Amino acid sequence: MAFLHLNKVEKYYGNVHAIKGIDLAIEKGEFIVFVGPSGCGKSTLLRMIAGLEEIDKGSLHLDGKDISQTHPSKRDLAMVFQSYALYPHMTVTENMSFALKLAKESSAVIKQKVNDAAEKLDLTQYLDRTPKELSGGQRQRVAIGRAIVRSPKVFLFDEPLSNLDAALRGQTRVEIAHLHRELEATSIYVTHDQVEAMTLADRVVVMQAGVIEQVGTPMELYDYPANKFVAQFIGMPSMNILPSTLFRDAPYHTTEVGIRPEHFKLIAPDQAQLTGEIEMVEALGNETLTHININDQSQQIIVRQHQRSQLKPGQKVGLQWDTPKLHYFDDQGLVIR
Amino acid sequence: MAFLHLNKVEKYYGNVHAIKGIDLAIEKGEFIVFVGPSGCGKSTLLRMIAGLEEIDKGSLHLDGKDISQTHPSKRDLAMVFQSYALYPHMTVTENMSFALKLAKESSAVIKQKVNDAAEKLDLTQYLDRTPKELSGGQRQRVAIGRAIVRSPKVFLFDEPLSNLDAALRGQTRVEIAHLHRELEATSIYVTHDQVEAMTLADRVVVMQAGVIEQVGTPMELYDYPANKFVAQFIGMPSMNILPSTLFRDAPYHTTEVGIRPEHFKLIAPDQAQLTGEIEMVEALGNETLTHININDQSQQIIVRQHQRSQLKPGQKVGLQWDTPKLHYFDDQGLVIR
Amino acid sequence: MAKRISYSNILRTLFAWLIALLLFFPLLFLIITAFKTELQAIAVPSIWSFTPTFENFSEVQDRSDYANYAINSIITSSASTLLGLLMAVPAAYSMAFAPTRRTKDILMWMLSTKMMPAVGALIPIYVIFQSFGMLDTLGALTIIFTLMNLPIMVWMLYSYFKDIPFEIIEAARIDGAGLWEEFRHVLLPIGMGGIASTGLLCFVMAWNEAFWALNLGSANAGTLATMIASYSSPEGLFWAKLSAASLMAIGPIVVFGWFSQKQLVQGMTFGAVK
Amino acid sequence: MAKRISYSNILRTLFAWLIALLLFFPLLFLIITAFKTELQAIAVPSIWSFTPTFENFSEVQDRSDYANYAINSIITSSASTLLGLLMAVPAAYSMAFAPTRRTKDILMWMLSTKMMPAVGALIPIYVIFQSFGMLDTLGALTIIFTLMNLPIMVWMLYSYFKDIPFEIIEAARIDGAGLWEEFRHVLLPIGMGGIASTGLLCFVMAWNEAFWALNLGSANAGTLATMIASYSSPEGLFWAKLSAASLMAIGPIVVFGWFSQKQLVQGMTFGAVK
Repeated sequence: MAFLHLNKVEKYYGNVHAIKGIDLAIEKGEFIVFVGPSGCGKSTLLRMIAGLEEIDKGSLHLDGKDISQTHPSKRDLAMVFQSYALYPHMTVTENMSFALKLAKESSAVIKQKVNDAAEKLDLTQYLDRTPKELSGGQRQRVAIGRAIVRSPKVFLFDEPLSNLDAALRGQTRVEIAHLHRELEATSIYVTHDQVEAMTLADRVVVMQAGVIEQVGTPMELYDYPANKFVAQFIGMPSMNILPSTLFRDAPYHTTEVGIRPEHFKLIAPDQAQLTGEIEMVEALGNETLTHININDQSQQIIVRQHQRSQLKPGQKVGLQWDTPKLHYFDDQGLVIR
Repeated sequence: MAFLHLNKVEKYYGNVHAIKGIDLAIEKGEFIVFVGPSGCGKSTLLRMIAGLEEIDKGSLHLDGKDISQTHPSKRDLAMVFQSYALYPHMTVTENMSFALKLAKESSAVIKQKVNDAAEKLDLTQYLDRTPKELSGGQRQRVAIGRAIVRSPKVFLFDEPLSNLDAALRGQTRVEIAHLHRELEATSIYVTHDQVEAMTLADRVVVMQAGVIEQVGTPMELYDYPANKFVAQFIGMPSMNILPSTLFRDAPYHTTEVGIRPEHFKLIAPDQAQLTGEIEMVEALGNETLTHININDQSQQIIVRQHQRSQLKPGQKVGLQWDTPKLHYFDDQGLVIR
Repeated sequence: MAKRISYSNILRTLFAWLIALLLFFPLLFLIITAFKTELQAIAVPSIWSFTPTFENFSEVQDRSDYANYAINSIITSSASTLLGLLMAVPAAYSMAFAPTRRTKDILMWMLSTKMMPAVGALIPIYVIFQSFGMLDTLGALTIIFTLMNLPIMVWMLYSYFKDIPFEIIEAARIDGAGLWEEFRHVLLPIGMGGIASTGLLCFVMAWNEAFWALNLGSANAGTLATMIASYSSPEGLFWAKLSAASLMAIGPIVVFGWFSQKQLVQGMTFGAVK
Repeated sequence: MAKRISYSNILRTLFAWLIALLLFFPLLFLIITAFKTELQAIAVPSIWSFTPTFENFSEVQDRSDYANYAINSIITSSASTLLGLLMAVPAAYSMAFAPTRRTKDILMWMLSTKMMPAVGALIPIYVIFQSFGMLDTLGALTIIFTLMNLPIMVWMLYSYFKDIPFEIIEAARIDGAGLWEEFRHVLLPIGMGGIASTGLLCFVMAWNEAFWALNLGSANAGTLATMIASYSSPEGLFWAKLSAASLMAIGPIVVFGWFSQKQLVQGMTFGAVK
C-alpha cells in the first residue's frame, strides 16, 4: 500500500455528489498537485484528507493506518491555508511553536526547531511581531514555517499563493520548490493555476466535477492529454480545437482535432490547405500570439510564434501544422492514440 | 491641444502626495493603458479624469474645454468599474438605458441603441434579467454595454478584468480589443497586469509612486525601457539584472546590466565567461524557464528556452549572451544608450 | 454515521418544540387570563378549564376610551417614525458615503447616549416641555419618541447604506445623475429594504414605549402603553382586567409585527446575517 | 477650495459643540437640581444661582437604605451577566462555526422575542415565580435579567465569532488542538474583546432595568432602579429628592460606563463599523 492511499473516497453535500469516488496512491516524498477549475472538488478533497470534511464513503490510509475517521488533530498533517490562517493574537514565534507546545515538546526543542525554520524562511528578524505587522509575503512564509516545524507526515497546501501579487507568487513558488527538495516531505498542493501545477508537481492530478480526469507528470499531461478537458486545461493559451473534417488523415471515429498554438506555422494563404483572417496580434515581446478567424468556420484559433510579427488585423494568412503533434478526440472527448 | 490633455495634474491625500504632477496628451481614438504596481496612483489618476476624485492642482482639458472642476455627470465620459457596479435593482435593459434616460433621449432611440449594444455583446437573450441572474462574464459585458450605448467622448476602464478567471480574462481582452477597433473610441484602461497592457494598448503609460516612468508603444517599452523599473516591470519573467563588473565592454558609468531571460544561451560551463548552478527547471510545455544561481554572486537569474531541457537542479551550466541585446543602467537606474 | 445524525435530529426537534412552547407560554397565559373572571385569575394553582367571559374587555372599554388611546398610539408612532426617517436618512447617507475621520466616533457616541437610563433625562425634559406648554400633547410624545429612536435609526440605516457598494453611486454619477436622481433612482430603491425595516422597528418601539408616555402625557395624549399602566395600580392587582387591557394594547402591534416579521427582524440584524 | 473647507470646518465644530451641550444638558440639569431645595427645584424659570445643599442626599439615604439597593444591583447585574455568558458563549460558538440551515431562522426568532412588550409576559412570569416562592428574591431578578438579555447576548457574540475566520479554528485543529484547547488558546483570546463588550452591555442593561425589578422584587430584592421609583410617587413630585435619588442610582453605572465606554459601545456596534 502506498504512503497515502485514497480508496473510493466520496463526499455528498445534501443531494450534491461533490466527490465521486476518488482512488489515488501517493508515494512518500512525492509532490502532488491537485488542479482543476473552481468547483471541481480539489479543495474539498484536500480538506477530507486533512479531516476538516468528513469522508462519507471510502477510506483513507496514511502510513498503513486507516485515518478516515480520525480527528484532524490526531492525523499528523500540516496545512497551509489560502488565507494563511495565522493566530492573530500570537507572535510569529508563538504561531510556529503552537503545535509543538500542544504536543508537549520541551521548550529547548521548540526553540531550536522554531529558530531553524525561521532561518530557512528568512523570518529571524520578525519573530516577535504579530501577523498584523507583517506583509503578505511574510505571513505566507510564517504559515509555511508553522507547517515545517512540526515535521508532519504530509504537507497540505490549499491555494497558498492566490493572495499574493504576480511577482511574489513567482518568487514564493520557487521557495516552495526549494523547500520541498530540501525536506523531501510528501506534499499535496491544491491550485487552479496550471502554471503552478506544471512547475511544482512531480505528478499532477487534474480534476473536474468531482472526478479525476488524468494523473501524470506535467510533461505527460502536456504531450499526451487523455481527453479534451485536460488538453485544454493544461497549457496557456489553450489548445486549439478544430473539427476533424479539416484533417484528411485523421483516424476513424475522430470528431475533433487539437493543436497547440506553437504547433501551427503561418504561411502564404495560396499555399495552404487552411486559411483565415487575422483578428488580433498580441505582441508580448518574446513571443507573438496571433488570433485568427478560420474562414467559413466561425471559429477562432491562436498561433504562437517565438518571434516578432509584422502581420496586421484583417490580413489573410495560411496555416500549416506538424501532423505528428496533432491530438485526435472522439465524440466523448477521449483521445484516440 | 490634444483631445484629452492633462497638465501638471496633482493630488494630495492629507500629507500624502499621491499624484505628483502628471503631463499627458491623449489623441482622439487612442487606446491608452495606465499600468503600474498597486499604489502607484494609476486608479487615482483615472478617477480624477472621471471626476470621482478632485484635481488638487493642474488642469484637465477634454476636446478643448477645461473640465477640471466639472461634476462627473457633466463630463460625458463612461466608465467600466472593477466591480462592474451594475444597478442591482434594474434589468440589463434598464442598466444600459439609465444614462440615456437621464439624458432625456426618446424611448425609440434608447431601444435602438440598447438593442444594438446588446447584439454586439451577445446579451440579447439576457435583456430582462437582473445582474444577480448573470454570470461574472455576462455582468462584465453589461458593464461594457452600459458604457457603449452612450457613445461618450472617452471610455474609462478601471481594472475591468481582475474579477474574472484566467480563461475568461483572455477572452474578454480579445473582445475589448475588437470593440475598440470597431468603435474607434478614445479609451483609457487601468491595469496592474503588464500582459493586458502590452496586448491592448496603442500606448502604455507606466507609472510608479505617482509619477510617469515612461510612455510608449508596447514594443518600445519592451525593447528600449527608459529605466530599470520599466525594464523589470514589462516582461514576464522579469529582466535579469547583474552587476556591471561581469561585463567587460559596458559603457562608462554603467553600474548594472539587464538581460531578458530569452537573451541568454546555456552552454558548457568550461566554455563560458559566466557559470552557475541550476536551482530549478520550470517546464511549461512550450518553453522552459531555468533558474540559475550565479557562482559567487548569491544572485539568481532566469533563462528562457523555447524547447525542452534535460537539465536537472544541481547541474553546472555556462551562460552566453547576445551583446547587442544588453541594457545598461547607471547608478540612478536610468538607461545608458 | 446515518444513525447518529437522525438521533441528534430527534433530540433537536424535541428541544426546539420545548423552547418554542416555553416562549409562547407567557402570551398564551395572558390570552387565557384575559377571558377569566378576577377570581379565576388569581386562583393558585391556575385554572385551565372555565367558561370564557368577555366581561373584562367590555369593562376596559367602559373605563378607558380604547379608541382614543389607540389613535394616540397610531399618530405618535407614525409621526415619530416619519420624522425620524426624514432626519436619519440624510445623516446616514452622508456618514456612509462621505465619511470623515470623526464619523466612527460620532456613531459610537450616538449609541452611547442610549446607555444612560431614561430617568436621568426625565426632569429636564419635563421642564422643557412644561415651559413650552407642551406637556400631555401628542406633539411632545412625537418629539420625544423621535429623539429616543434617532440614534438607532441612524445606526441601522448607516449599516444598510454602508453595504451598498459606493461604486454603484459613482456609476450613477458618471451616467449623468445629479444628487436628486442619484437618491431617487439608485439609493432609494436599493436601500428600500433597510429603510422599511428601520421604520418598522421604530414604529414598534414607539408603540411599546411606556416610560415617556406615562410621564409626559397620560391624560390627553396617553398611548395604549399608558392604558395598561392604569390597571396596575398600587391599590391591588386586577389580573384579569390587566390581562385584557394588555391584550388590547399589544394586540395591534403583535398582529402588525406578525405580518411584517421578516422585514422587521431583518432590520434588527444590522446586516450581520447575510 | 481651501477657504470653503475651513469655513465648513468652523460650522461643523460649532454644530458639534451645540449638539454636545444639548445632549449633556439633561444630565447637567439633573445634577444641579439634586443640590437644590425642593422650592428652588420647582421654580419657573429655573434658578441657576443658589447655595448648594446636600440635604436631598442625606434624606434619600435616611429614607432608603442606599447600600442595600446598591448591593442588590451589583449582585443581580453581575450574576445575570455571568450566567448569561455561560449560556450564550457556547450557543454563539456553535451557531457561528457549525451553522445549520435553521441557524439564521433561530437567530431571527430569538431577536423577535424582544419585540413583544414586556408587560405581555408580566402576569405569567409573576405567577411562575410566585408558585416557586421566589417573588422578591435576588434569584428571581437574576433569572429574569439573564433571560431578558440572553437573545441580545447570543446575537452579539454570534456577530463577533462570525467575524473570526473559521480557517483559524481549523488551523488550530490541524495543529493538534482538541475542543478545549481550541476554545482556551484560540477562540477565547481572539474573541475576548467581543465577550467583554457583551458582558459590559448586559451588566449595564441589567443595572438600568426597572420594569421587572419593580414588579418582581421591590421590597427585599429592590435594585437602585426601584429606589428611584419610590420617589416619583403619585402624591406629588419631589424633584430635588428624585434628582438626588436618580443621581445616586445612575452614578455608579455612569462612572463605570465612562471608563469602559470604548469597550461597551464597540460591543453595540455588532461589528458593523470596522
